[in-house]
Amino acid sequence: MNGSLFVNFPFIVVALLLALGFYTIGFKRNLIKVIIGVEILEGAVNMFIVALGYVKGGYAPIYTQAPQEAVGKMVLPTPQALTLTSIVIGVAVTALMLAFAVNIYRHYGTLDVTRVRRLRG
Amino acid sequence: MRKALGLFAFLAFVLFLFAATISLRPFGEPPHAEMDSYFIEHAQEEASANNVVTSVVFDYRGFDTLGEATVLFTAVSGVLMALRHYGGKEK
Amino acid sequence: MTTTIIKTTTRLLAPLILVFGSYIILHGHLTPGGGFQGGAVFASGLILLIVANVRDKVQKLFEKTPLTQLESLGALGFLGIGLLGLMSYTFLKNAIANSGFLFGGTTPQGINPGYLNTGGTLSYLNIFVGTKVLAGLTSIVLIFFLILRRERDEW
Amino acid sequence: MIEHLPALMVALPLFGAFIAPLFKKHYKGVSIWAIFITGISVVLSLLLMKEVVTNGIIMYVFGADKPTLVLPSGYAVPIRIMFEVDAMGAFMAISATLMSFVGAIYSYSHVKKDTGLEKYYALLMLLEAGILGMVLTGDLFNLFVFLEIAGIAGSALVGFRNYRGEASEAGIKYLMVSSVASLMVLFAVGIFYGQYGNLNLAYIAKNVSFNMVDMIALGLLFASFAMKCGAVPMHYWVPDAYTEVPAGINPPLLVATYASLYALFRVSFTLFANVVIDLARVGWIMSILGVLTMFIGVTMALIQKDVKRLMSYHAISQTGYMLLGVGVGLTVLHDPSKLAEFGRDAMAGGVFHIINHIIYKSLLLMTAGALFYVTGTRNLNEMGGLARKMPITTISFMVGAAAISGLPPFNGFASKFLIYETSYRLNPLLTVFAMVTSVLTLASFVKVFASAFLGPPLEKFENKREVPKPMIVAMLILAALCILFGLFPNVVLDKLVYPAVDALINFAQYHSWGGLA
Repeated sequence: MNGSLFVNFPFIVVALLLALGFYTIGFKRNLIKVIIGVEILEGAVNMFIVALGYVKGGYAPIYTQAPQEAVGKMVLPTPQALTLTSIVIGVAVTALMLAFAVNIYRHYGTLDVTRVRRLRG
Repeated sequence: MRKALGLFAFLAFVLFLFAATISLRPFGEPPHAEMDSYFIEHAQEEASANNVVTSVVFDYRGFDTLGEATVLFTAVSGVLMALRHYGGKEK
Repeated sequence: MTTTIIKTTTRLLAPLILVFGSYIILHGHLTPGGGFQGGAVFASGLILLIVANVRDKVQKLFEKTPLTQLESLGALGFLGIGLLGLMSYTFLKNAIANSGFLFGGTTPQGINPGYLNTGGTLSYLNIFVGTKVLAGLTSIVLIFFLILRRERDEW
Repeated sequence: MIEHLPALMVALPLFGAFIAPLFKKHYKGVSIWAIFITGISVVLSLLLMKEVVTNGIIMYVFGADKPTLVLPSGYAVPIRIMFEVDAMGAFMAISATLMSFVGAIYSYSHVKKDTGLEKYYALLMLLEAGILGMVLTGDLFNLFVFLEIAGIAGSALVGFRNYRGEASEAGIKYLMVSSVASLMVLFAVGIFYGQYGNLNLAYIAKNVSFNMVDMIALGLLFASFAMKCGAVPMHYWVPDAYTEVPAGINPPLLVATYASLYALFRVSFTLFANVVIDLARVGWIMSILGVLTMFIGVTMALIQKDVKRLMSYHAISQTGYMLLGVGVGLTVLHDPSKLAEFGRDAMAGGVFHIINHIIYKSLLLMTAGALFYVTGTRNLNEMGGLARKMPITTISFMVGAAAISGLPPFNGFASKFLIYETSYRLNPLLTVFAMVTSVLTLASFVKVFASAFLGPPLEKFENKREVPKPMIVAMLILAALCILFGLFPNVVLDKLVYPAVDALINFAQYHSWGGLA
């Protein structure tokens, strides 16, 4: 317990978003909504990582025409790079999931996950 | 029964995550920034770029970016394959 | 989705978006953005062209566009730049920085106005990744568009 | 050039995959291209193993001046992404390249009549590249990226038969599981980054303090990798994915599953091995998970009618043996006398079982694919009397079935025997469960053999013939490996398995980047 609730507000938001994402994946019946749930999870994790890079009163880590006081007070660049990677991966996953959803609708005529169940047992 | 089980797992997970976030280090005060300060100090000289984030993305962690480009390539191949035309096959 | 208002707006807006995307790709090592972001912006311009037109016209517009080849070209270019470093260093070494080659200029230390002729392999990688991303995203949207429009006629 | 081997291992399949879509409709050309590329990577992986065994851990730092420049001058923290190849990673790399090669040969005829093959082979090579990246990397975020590559490529291939609704259903299920698991891995990576400001596996392992947050990260990593390697209770995606994927992709997909198992071992041994107290508990959890996995898998398999689905449930059950073997080793990792007594052998059994299982389960799934290719059905009740029509498939099936049931002199016996012997020393009850599972496995395969191959020849299969040559070649390669590994287990154990086990045990070596820092 080395940080109080209000200081850690961004992390609390991350936890809420994660919970929301898991709820959506677990309890929604429409396949598109389930995919949106995965996206929410994606956003939560991205936000968590980018929040880790923040330094109090920091500036963007870019030297082009930066204000003079920015030198030595830049936020950490690695989390931003990681988030960029993770966002692109998220786009890729979503595109493939939607393609599968289109195929499922073509074959089953429904997107209700409780009725998309030919594989069981 | 299934719903109850799911709800239980869900609640456990939420508690788990709250613990993770509350006992994490305070926001805005990274305790160890050796790697990042190296990037900020050396990006202009080693990678010859004003934008430190780009230098991290393409130089220091360039291999991740190759992987990332590959992921996009994979997804495009996958989407094109999943939505290819299937004439004459059983539905 | 193909009213006159949308068509006219697209005609005015799409070239601007494409130019802006190219700017972000080329200045990736100086200003916020880079290959991925610029490629996404560029692709959104092309996607605007796709969704604002009827199916036949889109098919004619993109029939000759070598999207697959562009995508492979971008990916292979990235790999090639990586292999360039193998000559005397390691895979993906920034071998062009400070070498005097194209994009091989020296960056002054500290705050500066930003010079385009710097960045070494970074600038090349930005361009290749930009090519790859614009081709990839456009072909994803294109295939969804074509499939769904076709099936709507069939249903 | 030899010092660039780790980078080339990943660059070669990527190169092959990026070229593949340019073949367009020349399906024959692209299949030969894929066989060519995967064949070269088999050679590269064998070279890599040789290098690792002679010179110890190989480091490869991407973008540095020299491949071995782990730390920049005057700095105590690693900056760049690096590959850290120890014998365990090289061992997994050999399985990945070998199985991709066999899969590419098999696919040459198996998917000949389908369309979209340039994408199919591109994805096959991407899957291979993803697995290779996962098992060679020494960077946590890099691990996540390659996990996603393998997951996306695998799920796209599961949905390859897009004229079947079931394929898309299995594909989205697999993609959902793998993306959620990868996101949780990423969350754990973020936790480590927030704590230690670095992403290097060895650096974090050296500095990990095991406070509450680290414990949560360990839990997340453990759960997500267990989910991705198909351990009970997150096993439900395995049968669907394995059943719907074309049989030529089954071998690399199996290796992709076990690459997650490798990551699980990596996390338990390398990342958290410094912690003395809780490691035994992790080992016990792993062993019990293993026993549950094997038992539930085999009971589900007994009631299946679909031949590929039956074999997929056996794949779950066999994963349990690996978890059991390595889990037993993990419980005694910090007790040198017990480790020498049975811990090392238990882990050798578990690790040996990985490659054995990959070989014989690929063989079995390929024979199932051959049955499907010839008869057009996977339902056991509709088959019968095929032994005379398909002699080579029948022999391959018999070899695979004997191996999976642990009958001597096939390879399954060698590794299972090691596991029985050593788990008995920890707790006899574990051994009893493992043996009962083995007997049930045998019963289940006798049933398959009787209903598919024996019996009177059916009229509807009158004109059926043996499968084409490339499929036969692929099956015979694996059958020969089954027999060879069973006849000379000591050679394989000494050359491949014990180096890999020792690499896991000597985690201090890994922590110091092979003695470079």
